Amino acid sequence: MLDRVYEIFHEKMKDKGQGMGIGSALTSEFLMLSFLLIGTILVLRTANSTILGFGALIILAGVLFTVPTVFKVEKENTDSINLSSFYVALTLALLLIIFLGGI
Amino acid sequence: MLNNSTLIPLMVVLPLIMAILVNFLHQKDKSVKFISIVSLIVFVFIPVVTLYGVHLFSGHLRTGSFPEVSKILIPEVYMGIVYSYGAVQKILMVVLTILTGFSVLAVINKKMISGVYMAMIFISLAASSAIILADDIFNFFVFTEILVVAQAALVIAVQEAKSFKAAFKYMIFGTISGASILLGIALLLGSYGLLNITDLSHAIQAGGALTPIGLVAVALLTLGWLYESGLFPFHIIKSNIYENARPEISALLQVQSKFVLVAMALILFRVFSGYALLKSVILGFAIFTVVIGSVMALQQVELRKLLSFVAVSQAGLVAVGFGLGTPFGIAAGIFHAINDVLSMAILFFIASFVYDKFKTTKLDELGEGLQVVPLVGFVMLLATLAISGVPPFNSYQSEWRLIQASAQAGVPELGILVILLSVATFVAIIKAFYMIFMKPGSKVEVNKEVRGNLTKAIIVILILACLLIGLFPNMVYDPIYNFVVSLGV
Amino acid sequence: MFDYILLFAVALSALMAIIQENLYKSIIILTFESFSLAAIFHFLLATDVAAVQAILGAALLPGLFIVALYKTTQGRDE
Amino acid sequence: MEPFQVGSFLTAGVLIVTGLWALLMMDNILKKIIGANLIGDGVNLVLITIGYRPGGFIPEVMHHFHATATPSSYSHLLEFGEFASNASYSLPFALVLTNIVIGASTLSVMLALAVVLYNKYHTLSVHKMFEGED
Repeated sequence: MLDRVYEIFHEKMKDKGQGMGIGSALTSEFLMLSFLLIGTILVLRTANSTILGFGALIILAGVLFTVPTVFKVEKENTDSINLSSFYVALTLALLLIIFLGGI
Repeated sequence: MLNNSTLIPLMVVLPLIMAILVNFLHQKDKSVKFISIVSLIVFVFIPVVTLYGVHLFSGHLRTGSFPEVSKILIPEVYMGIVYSYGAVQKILMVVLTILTGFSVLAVINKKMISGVYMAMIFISLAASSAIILADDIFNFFVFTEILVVAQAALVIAVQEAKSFKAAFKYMIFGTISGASILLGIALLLGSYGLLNITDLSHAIQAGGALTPIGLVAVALLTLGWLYESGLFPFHIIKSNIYENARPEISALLQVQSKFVLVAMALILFRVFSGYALLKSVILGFAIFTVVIGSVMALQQVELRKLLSFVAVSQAGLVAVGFGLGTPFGIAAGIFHAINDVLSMAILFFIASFVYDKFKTTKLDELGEGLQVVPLVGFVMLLATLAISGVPPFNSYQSEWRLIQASAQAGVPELGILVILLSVATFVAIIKAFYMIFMKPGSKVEVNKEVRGNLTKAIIVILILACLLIGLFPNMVYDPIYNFVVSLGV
Repeated sequence: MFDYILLFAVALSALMAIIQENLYKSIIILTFESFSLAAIFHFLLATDVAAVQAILGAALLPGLFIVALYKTTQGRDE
Repeated sequence: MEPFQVGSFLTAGVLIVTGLWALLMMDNILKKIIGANLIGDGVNLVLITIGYRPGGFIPEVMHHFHATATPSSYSHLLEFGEFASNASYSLPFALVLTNIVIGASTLSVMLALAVVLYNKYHTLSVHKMFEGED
């Protein structure tokens, strides 16, 4: 799969088209994957509760199956207000659960 | 009359008075221009002259408590609102006023002087300086609300459909975050009866572990902080604000957002200092913002959107410093805020120059800029090095300290992520540099009469400031470190 | 007993204001809600806040909303 | 905690949750603004209910406190203790007054934005406005 990465990205980024865009998209893909790997290692190493550990592993496995994650990230971060409201509501609930639950 | 203690509130009161004055003189551009230049000089002058100190608005020193009336745990209580002016506040105020001066000069130079526009800039300056100085949590809340309205007004002034949408989203979520901050304050007021931050931190430390009410207050205040600093769920809204405002104004907005991030994080750490979960939650959101911001920045094809995502991800890096929790980490975070604000301001001023010179910021259409404006191209190259942490410049000093602080705090993985982030930032902006200045075949005609001497002067001054801090970091870093250690966070 | 009725009135009219389809009706319910909130402040021994809330709830709020509604769809969505 | 205080805390909770739900989920711009207004009312109610003292009286500083109250010495305020322990807590009043004013100003700016957005998009539905991106 690794040798065809450039073609995958080129075919995915037909609309943007220029060579520079694909280079930067590859960098962002590399950054995203390294963040996921390092974040999971960090959480596994420091989290004292097993819930966080398994949660991190599940997230890592889930994301790795959709490897060119960058285009999904870009689709998730559009300007629409409904998407932002969903994430704000999610964060409010997450914060209250973390602080009150004391994970 | 003008002893040191009255100079401190002057930093907030004077911009407000100037805003009201300039607002009245809306039609008379000549006098608006004169007044704003004079008041700028005064604004930059006051923080430099003021010595460290505390200003008590109620005029009384700490008073004895009333045992039978109040069951407050700590012996002494501040009466009324208190403004404290320490080392960090001084540096933040000096950088804030200088950058406000630059953006106001840029606005005046563009013949866009309207009294109301200048009034909004002065109100946002007054609000952000009050947020930096306030030692009273409700006074802090009031000025965050004023800042939200003033920043939204600055974005609305662009009169485009996209800017109206961005301002509307910004205010809608501003209501949520303002309500959650006020609810957090109400819960703290209910359980401790105090609004002063120093007393509140003593009371909470004296009161032992946080009650569930205190935990809800922490969660709500953290949500408010995420909004004010443009971290994870609110990063899109904040980058829309940077993108849709005029580039020289978004240079000012990103300064205010990062300094509000620092001020509120300091408040959170002083009030809930003994609370480890807060640090890891802040670290989690900060790292997520850093990565999402730079991943999005790498995808953009428009210069202003690219720069706004870089600004958001650099704000996340400042929050990473706070997330580490150790004094070394917090000092490195604040130091990075100052460095990053300077280098981002250069890039935004360059974006405003490109927008005026070539009438577009779409990277595909731009090109061959180096023949037209070699100086701006050269300074943008230096700014790209500055922002992605290349040695002679200032961000290197703070990112190197961030990496060391994360290693000392026991999370060396963060150091790797900080390095990866600086590489990604470099790729994003060097791509923009290539497409504006070096790429052959530009499909855009050059606007001849735009000379931009003022913008060129501003960006040269700022890049020299970055170089100066880069070569002598300790003149800025040591006072910050001593202040953070003295906070006992 | 009257104050508990006020509490239910505020909670109910808040829900009604949101659920109501016709915008004009929801604004009127909103005015009623913020006015009865001012009455609750009176029962909570906060008379000066009750006065300010009453003025805002009765005068400013409906005024602004009606003007905004008039300027937009007059209640119909094109 | 007196039952009335608990009741008003619950009402404030209903107000905040309804406002939050309207703000996040409703598709009409004016409904979102109504939600924002409700959240502000709910938080004000929480603030006032915190300061409520059952059976107390309105904290209106009587004349004789004023005549002798000089900031320098605090001894004469001790009979003030009897007043302070019975009147309801007056600090939240200042907070709520400021918050009402902030809510009103934010409300008016958002309504102006809604009108301007309507003139550009001829619809009040947020979905049509924000989904029709470039």
